Amino acid sequence: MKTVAKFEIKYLQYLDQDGKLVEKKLPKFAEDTNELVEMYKKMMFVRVFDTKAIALQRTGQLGTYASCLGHEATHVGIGLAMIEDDVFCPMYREYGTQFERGVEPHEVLMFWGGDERGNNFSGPKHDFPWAVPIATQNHHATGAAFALKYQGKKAASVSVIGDGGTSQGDFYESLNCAGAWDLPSVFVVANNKWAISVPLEIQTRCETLAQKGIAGGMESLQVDGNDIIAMRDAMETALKKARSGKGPTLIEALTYRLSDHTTADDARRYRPQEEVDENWAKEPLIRLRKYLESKKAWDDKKEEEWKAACAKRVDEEVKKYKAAGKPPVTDMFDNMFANMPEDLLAQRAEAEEEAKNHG
Amino acid sequence: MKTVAKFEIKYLQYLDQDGKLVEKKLPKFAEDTNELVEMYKKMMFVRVFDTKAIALQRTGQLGTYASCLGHEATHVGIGLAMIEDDVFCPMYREYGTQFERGVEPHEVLMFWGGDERGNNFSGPKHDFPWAVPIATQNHHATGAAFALKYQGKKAASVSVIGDGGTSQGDFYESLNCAGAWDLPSVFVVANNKWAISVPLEIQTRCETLAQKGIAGGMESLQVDGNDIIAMRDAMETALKKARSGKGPTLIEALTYRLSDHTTADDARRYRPQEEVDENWAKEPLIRLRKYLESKKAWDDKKEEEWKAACAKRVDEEVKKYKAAGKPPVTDMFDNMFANMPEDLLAQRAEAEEEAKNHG
Amino acid sequence: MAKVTLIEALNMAMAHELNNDKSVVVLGEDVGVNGGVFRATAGLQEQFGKDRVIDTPLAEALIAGISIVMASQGMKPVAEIQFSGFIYPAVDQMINHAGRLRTRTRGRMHVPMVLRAPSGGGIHAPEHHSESNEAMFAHMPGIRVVMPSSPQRGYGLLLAAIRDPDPVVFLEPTRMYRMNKQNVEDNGEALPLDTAFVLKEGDDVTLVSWGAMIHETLQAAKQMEEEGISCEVIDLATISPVDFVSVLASVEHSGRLVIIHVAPRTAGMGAEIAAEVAEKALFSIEAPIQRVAGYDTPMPLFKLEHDYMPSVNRIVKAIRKTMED
Amino acid sequence: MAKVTLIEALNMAMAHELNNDKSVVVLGEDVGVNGGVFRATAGLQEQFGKDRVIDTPLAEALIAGISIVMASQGMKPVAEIQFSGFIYPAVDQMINHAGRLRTRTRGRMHVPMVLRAPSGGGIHAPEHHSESNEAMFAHMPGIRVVMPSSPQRGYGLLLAAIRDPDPVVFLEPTRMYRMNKQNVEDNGEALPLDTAFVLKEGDDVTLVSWGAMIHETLQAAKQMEEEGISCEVIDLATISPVDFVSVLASVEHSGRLVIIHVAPRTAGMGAEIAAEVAEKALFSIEAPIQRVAGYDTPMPLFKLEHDYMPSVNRIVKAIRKTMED
Ligand SMILES: Cc1ncc(C[n+]2csc(CCOP(=O)(O)OP(=O)(O)O)c2C)c(N)n1
Ligand SMILES: Cc1ncc(C[n+]2csc(CCOP(=O)(O)OP(=O)(O)O)c2C)c(N)n1
Ligand SMILES: [Mg+2]
Ligand SMILES: [Mg+2]
Repeated sequence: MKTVAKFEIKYLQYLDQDGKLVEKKLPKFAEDTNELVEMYKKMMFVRVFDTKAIALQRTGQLGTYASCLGHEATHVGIGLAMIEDDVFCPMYREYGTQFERGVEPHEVLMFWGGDERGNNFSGPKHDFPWAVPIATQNHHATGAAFALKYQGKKAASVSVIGDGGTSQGDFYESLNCAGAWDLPSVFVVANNKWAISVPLEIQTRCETLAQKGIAGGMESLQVDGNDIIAMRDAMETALKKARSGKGPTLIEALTYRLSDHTTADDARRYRPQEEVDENWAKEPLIRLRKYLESKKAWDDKKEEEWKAACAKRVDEEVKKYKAAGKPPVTDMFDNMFANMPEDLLAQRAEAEEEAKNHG
Repeated sequence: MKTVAKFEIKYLQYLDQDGKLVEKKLPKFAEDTNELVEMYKKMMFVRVFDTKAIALQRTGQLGTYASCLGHEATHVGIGLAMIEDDVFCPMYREYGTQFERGVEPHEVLMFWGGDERGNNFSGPKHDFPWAVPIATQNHHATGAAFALKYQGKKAASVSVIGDGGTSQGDFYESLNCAGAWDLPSVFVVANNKWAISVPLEIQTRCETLAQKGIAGGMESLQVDGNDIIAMRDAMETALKKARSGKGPTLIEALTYRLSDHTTADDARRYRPQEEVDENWAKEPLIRLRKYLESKKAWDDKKEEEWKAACAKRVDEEVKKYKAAGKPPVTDMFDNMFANMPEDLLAQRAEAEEEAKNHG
Repeated sequence: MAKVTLIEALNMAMAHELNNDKSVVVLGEDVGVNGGVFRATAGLQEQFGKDRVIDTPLAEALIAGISIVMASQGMKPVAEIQFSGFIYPAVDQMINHAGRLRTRTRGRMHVPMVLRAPSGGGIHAPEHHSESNEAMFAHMPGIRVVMPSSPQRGYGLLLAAIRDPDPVVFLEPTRMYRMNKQNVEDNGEALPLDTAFVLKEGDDVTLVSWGAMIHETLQAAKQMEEEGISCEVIDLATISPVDFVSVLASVEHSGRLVIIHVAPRTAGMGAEIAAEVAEKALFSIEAPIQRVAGYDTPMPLFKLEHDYMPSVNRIVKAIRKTMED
Repeated sequence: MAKVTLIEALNMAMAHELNNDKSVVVLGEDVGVNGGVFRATAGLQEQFGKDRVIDTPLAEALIAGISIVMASQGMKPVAEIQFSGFIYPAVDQMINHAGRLRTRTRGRMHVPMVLRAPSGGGIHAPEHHSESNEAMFAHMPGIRVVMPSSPQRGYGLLLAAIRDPDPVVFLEPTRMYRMNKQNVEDNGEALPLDTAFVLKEGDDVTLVSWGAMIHETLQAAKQMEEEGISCEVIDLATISPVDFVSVLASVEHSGRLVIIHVAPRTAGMGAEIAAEVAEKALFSIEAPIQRVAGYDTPMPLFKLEHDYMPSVNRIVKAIRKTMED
């Protein structure tokens, strides 16, 4: 039998879990230690925010919240590689990316606090809000890439989906279309090994999730998603390629969900603590800190100072979140249509009266 | 960058378009020339049936009909490899497979003649009727494979989908699940190069459709779907593997739609005649006939005699089809539920009265 | 001014907007060279190019999903679903995103898209080609649902749908695509998306219908006239929102209402209209509101499809029934 | 006999049938070790093994599609959709295959499957977790739609749904999962799938509701009693087919009808009930039929969800309105 097609999946890592470099040649940005310090600080901020959000939920001050603990390198790495004109199509835990996009922490809290106004955020007006129906955001990334290409913008769309999400048909349909149309889009699969209680081996028989891109006819690679240098580098390369009209890329970011799925979940029910412990050794911050310390660019004092600064900023954001209060009941109606139909006007009046008398 | 996964797609062909063997070692069944004669005759029967069906539609005696012209080797090859207990999940043009399964030609005509009774066919009671919503049949094949495994049957499910159908998410979801659960199923992609007016290059950037199976984590190969020896051999191998619990396989059958998409379509609108002519040179019957003639196992006389026999059988089937007449109007209701609800009973009565007075 | 069929009028409307507005694109399965399986987009790709008249991969969820986003990014996609029974994979994107994006983002984003799809039976089509799913979309907040029943209304309503800043599901009665011709001037004049059409005035009973059933409804009205029963015939046209102002005015005048649609009776749009009228005009109703609808079964294959679809006779029977009381 | 919540009663019913019938399997996202995100399947995998309580890949179209076929091949799948807003990818398989396979094959195949899904709001859940889509499924021929509103009815109706030879969409009001406990005997006794439940008899007005709104409906009825207005409260329970025998009997007695549901008003099931009653019992109706329903907007995020859901006060207002006339 003759062979008619061959494929291979490559793996990118610069910084191993002990903070040692595994590649001699670093990407330009990583040769600048100050830049790496900035990147470390961004990840730290995300973690401080995340810890606070969980605390708010535990004390009844926030609704169900999806933690991003362990995903900081993947999310911040994506954000650092994107430009303003790019279109971001998140799932629901990519705060690290969104902060880079200009979304403010209190807006994230508003969303999880049950207030749509959080979706009208300070990030780019063309960025998508959180997409809870899994894999629907991949179609959005494909559509956005089409629009960017149609409008002649030198920009690309970026979507993030989880390992579980790769089982959805929408995920594949969008890859296939982006491939067929050679669209400027980067599809990130944040493989954190779990979909709520379902481990990767129940989702798929594939040895990598990167290989799913082969079915979309696009270049696909696997990246250490806990290595922010590798993540940012892979994203920058893929985005440059996309913006210059050379088509889409699939990037599987290998990371781990160190938290429960959401605050409504209790992972102890289904996940061995040993596995979690092992993955704490691989998490994104510690390895970069070790590297920076080896370069004398970071120490305990800086760590404490920066943590304090993050806490302060987060507290201010929490104040803003609380100050937002409850949206007016008419908010339910006022953005349904540009031209509100008669019967909806009547319903709006009823709701308003109800709220006045019994709200 | 280190490589973490490698894949390749192989191609299977025994008999080239000139009827020459390209592999020295033939599968067992193909060493028996009489068996090959039988296979040739089956393909011829399908073609005679198909020609007649189109004639019926053209003369207002049949509704829209989807021709299988050019697919005879793929369809008959699948049918020959299947056993009674296997479950067949067709799309809408696999008559060659269905005849092997015991479906009678007049039942095919009834379906395209606007009569559901054609779905209550003489084939295995567990075989699926035609699935018009594209790619839904792949879920059916996956579900059937699960049931077979659950019930401990040594059998497998087989589905067929077209090149266009591979763009549907359902196609991928079912592959991924069958892979993850290691189900006894063979997924055939009948790549006839066109999806109505849409050529393969608009559906996907992939150089093969077989590689879509890589995203499902399953063994995948490409077969000359106009070579019935290759097609039957590939199916027999994949089915043996499936029935013995070794998991699913994806088989891309390379063929060509020599007809219009359906009788409602006019391919001249979008397809160059040269392309069609080139593909007539590759069609499945002529190459096998040449081979058989080279073996002195077939000649013009046999050809004429068998064609006449086929025409006779088809005419009898057409009689049965016409004799079936119109189903009773109550047929609309009588198989909606095992226990018919009150209001449906009332509707049934109304329909019956309407038909009596104004039908 | 040309005499054209409904399908030609729809083609005219799309061509008009493709000309007017660079942000308009047409996409779907076989809409390009082939001009659509019903020929609605015939010639458009030739005229406007492959960038603006786009053959998509075979995936309805994709078609809806990318259209929503193209719309949110400043384009005006007019997407075609090839046949009525294949619109269901698009339901998720329509209800969870198309109808929600504006309110979810408090107006930051909106979705000026049109999802065109054939609707209804009566053309001897294969299975799944004759569905009527307007009620499913009418129950989705944030989405307009429109169904034309003549070349002129087809032209004006499709223009309006394309120009509307919000998502519109535009359902086209296949049986009417070529049923009859009308003079349609390509003047770019849109029709309102919240107004029903009184096709015939009358005093004794109000007949409300839409899509292809307008044909049987008008025939029934004519037959009744001959018996001296005067019917007012309303083409609802905008299924959501419903123009209850017109419907109620008519019923308050006639005192009787018969609703005719081909979709299954249970939880169909006929129920919404009957319920609203029964609430708002109970004391002007002189006889039970009748619904003449498809049975609660799938549209059968075509040997029985005419037994399934409401016949002139069933409509006449319903009208007589309302006149008895 | 144990006092149990609705969620526990549903778990009991599934365990009962898994015990009774080897062809029953439970499948869905996180139904295994995790026991379901709402704990409906807690402990079932431990008890019955991974072959019979199956975690699926994350794909709702797949879950529906494979369940249909498992059912057609002699099994009885009980599939779970994790949250109400994620059922839409399953719509295609449900309407095009689950509801059609028996009639399409003239009885050669049938589909004894249950598609369980949470329904409705009120639990401060994230976006898309609080949808009410019963009307969408009630409009699909060949599919039964059931919604329990108490532990006892949950147990009996789920048993019936699993045993029924046809597809059942079983919608579970999340707000009631743990609202209150009832004695439920695990006696394997199923309830009928075509009979509504009169929860409270009364003479002046009939209140028809289902799912979680039964809670507010009963409260409103109680408040009315204190004002001397006697309400009959009916839990519809089987949304499709509707038990119109019970509903009509009650309305003919009371002369007044208020329908309460949380799904959007337009083209909701309230319309079907009002329309049918207005047709069959027009002359026994003394006041316009009132529908108290969710507004025609998406269920908002939770800061406004209680403003969205029909309140006791809105129900009371509607009852008073019917009493005025
Ligand atoms: C279409 C759909 N089905 C089900 C859910 C419920 N759900 C929310 S998160 C989740 C698991 C997602 O896992 P994965 O894709 O790996 O992303 P992760 O949460 O691990 O980042 C599920 C099933 C959903 N949000 N959308
Ligand atoms: C879900 C769905 N969408 C659209 C259609 C309409 N349709 C029927 S056949 C066809 C093209 C199918 O092409 P392919 O999958 O290559 O199969 P082929 O007909 O070439 O054998 C389309 C779009 C359908 N039947 N189902
Ligand atoms: Mg995950
Ligand atoms: Mg094809």
